Amino acid sequence: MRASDRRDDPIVADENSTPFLVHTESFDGPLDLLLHLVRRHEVAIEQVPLAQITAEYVETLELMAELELEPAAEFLEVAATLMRFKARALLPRPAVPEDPELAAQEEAVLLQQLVEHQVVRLAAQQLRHRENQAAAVWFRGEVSPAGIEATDSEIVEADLFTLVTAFRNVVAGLEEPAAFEVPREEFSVAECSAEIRAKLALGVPVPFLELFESGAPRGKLIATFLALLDLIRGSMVRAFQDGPLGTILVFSTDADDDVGTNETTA
Amino acid sequence: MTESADSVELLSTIEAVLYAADQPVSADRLVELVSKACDGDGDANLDVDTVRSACLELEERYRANASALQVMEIARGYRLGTRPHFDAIIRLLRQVERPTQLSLPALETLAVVAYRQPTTIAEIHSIRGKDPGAALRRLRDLRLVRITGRRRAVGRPFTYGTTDRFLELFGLRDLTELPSEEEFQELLEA
Amino acid sequence: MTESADSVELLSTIEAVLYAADQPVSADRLVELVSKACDGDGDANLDVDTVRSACLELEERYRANASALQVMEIARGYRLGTRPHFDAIIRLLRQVERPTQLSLPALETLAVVAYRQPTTIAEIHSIRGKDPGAALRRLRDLRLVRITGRRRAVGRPFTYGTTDRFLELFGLRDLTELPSEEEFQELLEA
Repeated sequence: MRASDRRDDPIVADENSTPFLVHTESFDGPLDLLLHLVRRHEVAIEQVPLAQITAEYVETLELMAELELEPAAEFLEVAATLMRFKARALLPRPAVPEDPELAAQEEAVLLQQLVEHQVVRLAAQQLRHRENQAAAVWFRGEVSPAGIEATDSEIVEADLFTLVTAFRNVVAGLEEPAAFEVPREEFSVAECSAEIRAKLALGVPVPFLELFESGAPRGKLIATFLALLDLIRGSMVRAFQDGPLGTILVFSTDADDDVGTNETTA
Repeated sequence: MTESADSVELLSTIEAVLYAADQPVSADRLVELVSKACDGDGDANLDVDTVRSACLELEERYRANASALQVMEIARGYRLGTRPHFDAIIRLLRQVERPTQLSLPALETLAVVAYRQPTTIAEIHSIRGKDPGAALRRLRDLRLVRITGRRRAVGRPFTYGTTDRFLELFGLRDLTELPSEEEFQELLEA
Repeated sequence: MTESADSVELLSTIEAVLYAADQPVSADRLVELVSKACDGDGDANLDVDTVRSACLELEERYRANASALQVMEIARGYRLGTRPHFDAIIRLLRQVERPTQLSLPALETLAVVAYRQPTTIAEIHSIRGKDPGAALRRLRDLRLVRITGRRRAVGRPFTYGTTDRFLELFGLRDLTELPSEEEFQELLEA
């Protein structure tokens, strides 16, 4: 992937100027991206406009590569599959004749995977709910509770692709060339990370967009975004979205105040 | 001893055990413990059903007293814990922040294991669409998932399942308490 | 809120704190915690005497219910505990409680001992890449590992091996039944 030959990108993580890589393995997979795109179209999985989704999928991968997010091999496999579907749809008679049954089967498999993936996500939400309930119960002499933070069920945790898409809107507003140019200045991800944490220090959730200084150079914006992803990966910061197309709110997990919890302290 | 005195004694004996135990205690074990402790005097023919209803009665008593304690059924056993209402003050006492939750990918992987157990890495991979290695490692480190055996298939891959700690962490009596996959499907179609 | 509802709430709040605390909690500290948790609503002028009488009342309630629990005043603080009457059954419980699950480092150390026995701390250290002291101590506490002798080498270090309890716990007839080292490794890494 392009990311690998851009190791000398001037976005630096520390004094040693090592390239800053956010490992996506702890984030989401290609099915999450597909589901994310499908949801944005607000149609049932079976009615997905495949050509459009394919274009958006590839675009997102390119964006991820630009951000050095190194999409894993699985993303490329799904991309290849999507491209095949698209080619089939465009060409009434494929240059290489292929078994139409096999092709239909392949498509059905992917759709089935998507549906199944949706079920898994629902199941995960259900577990999260359970986890929150169980976390509020204490056992004798327990040093720290087994479980976990309470969050309002209306609010969903923002996934990687929601953040990437939101970030695309941040840079799309810039009057600069469309491609992500390697910025001249050096922007330290560590510094941006400190800035984000300072903004969140009050414990008040901050809208995603407000993390990005308006008028800042592209390199600064990218470094800020990478810093945010790393903070999320390290569980120091969490991002929530108010519904599938809602505002993204970012808050620090160090702070006591919580997004959307209306718990009264008895 | 009158029968009612006996039953009060059973209730508080169970209460003592649940208070002292640091994990859920099954009804079988409660029967065993109480029988051994009484040894001769008292009810020699204590059975599981009696113990079960005593646990319910104990919970009833707590509720009637508006006690901070509750008897819960977790991981196929009974456990004494506080009611969620008192979470805030205990946090103040313990001066702990809310613990971090499992990441979404880890939670999703856990969901797949919970519903498909015993399942293999390859199966999880195909459902999740990505390599579950990192998430599985984390889940195993947290002792939420364990190797349960091997599949009789090419390469004899390991199979994975959830642990009792999983049940405990999510406050589940057993796996049947998880909503069924059909329910989710219906939810999607609605 | 009526005064009696308030007082019931105070009782159970104190109960929650005493249940969750791992040491006696002073009346001062109880006042501080409850005031902080209520923060505005509820009794702003909670004083030590009110808390003291609430603790007595809680103990009264336990006694009236013939509960196994009691509120004790120790070391200038309040503490929840079981009544002496239930000592015997709690001792029984402690004997039969299943051992807590092994942590991954302990399990890995156990694997090294199982396959390399008799082995020394230095050997385990060099294989595991870290000091096995804590893990070994835990394994010895659990009687899964024992000292088997001394190595004829500089410093005459102790050698370690597994116990019969290890075999029992892992359902092995003897050491030849251990899975191959590769399998075990995979099991740990998978």
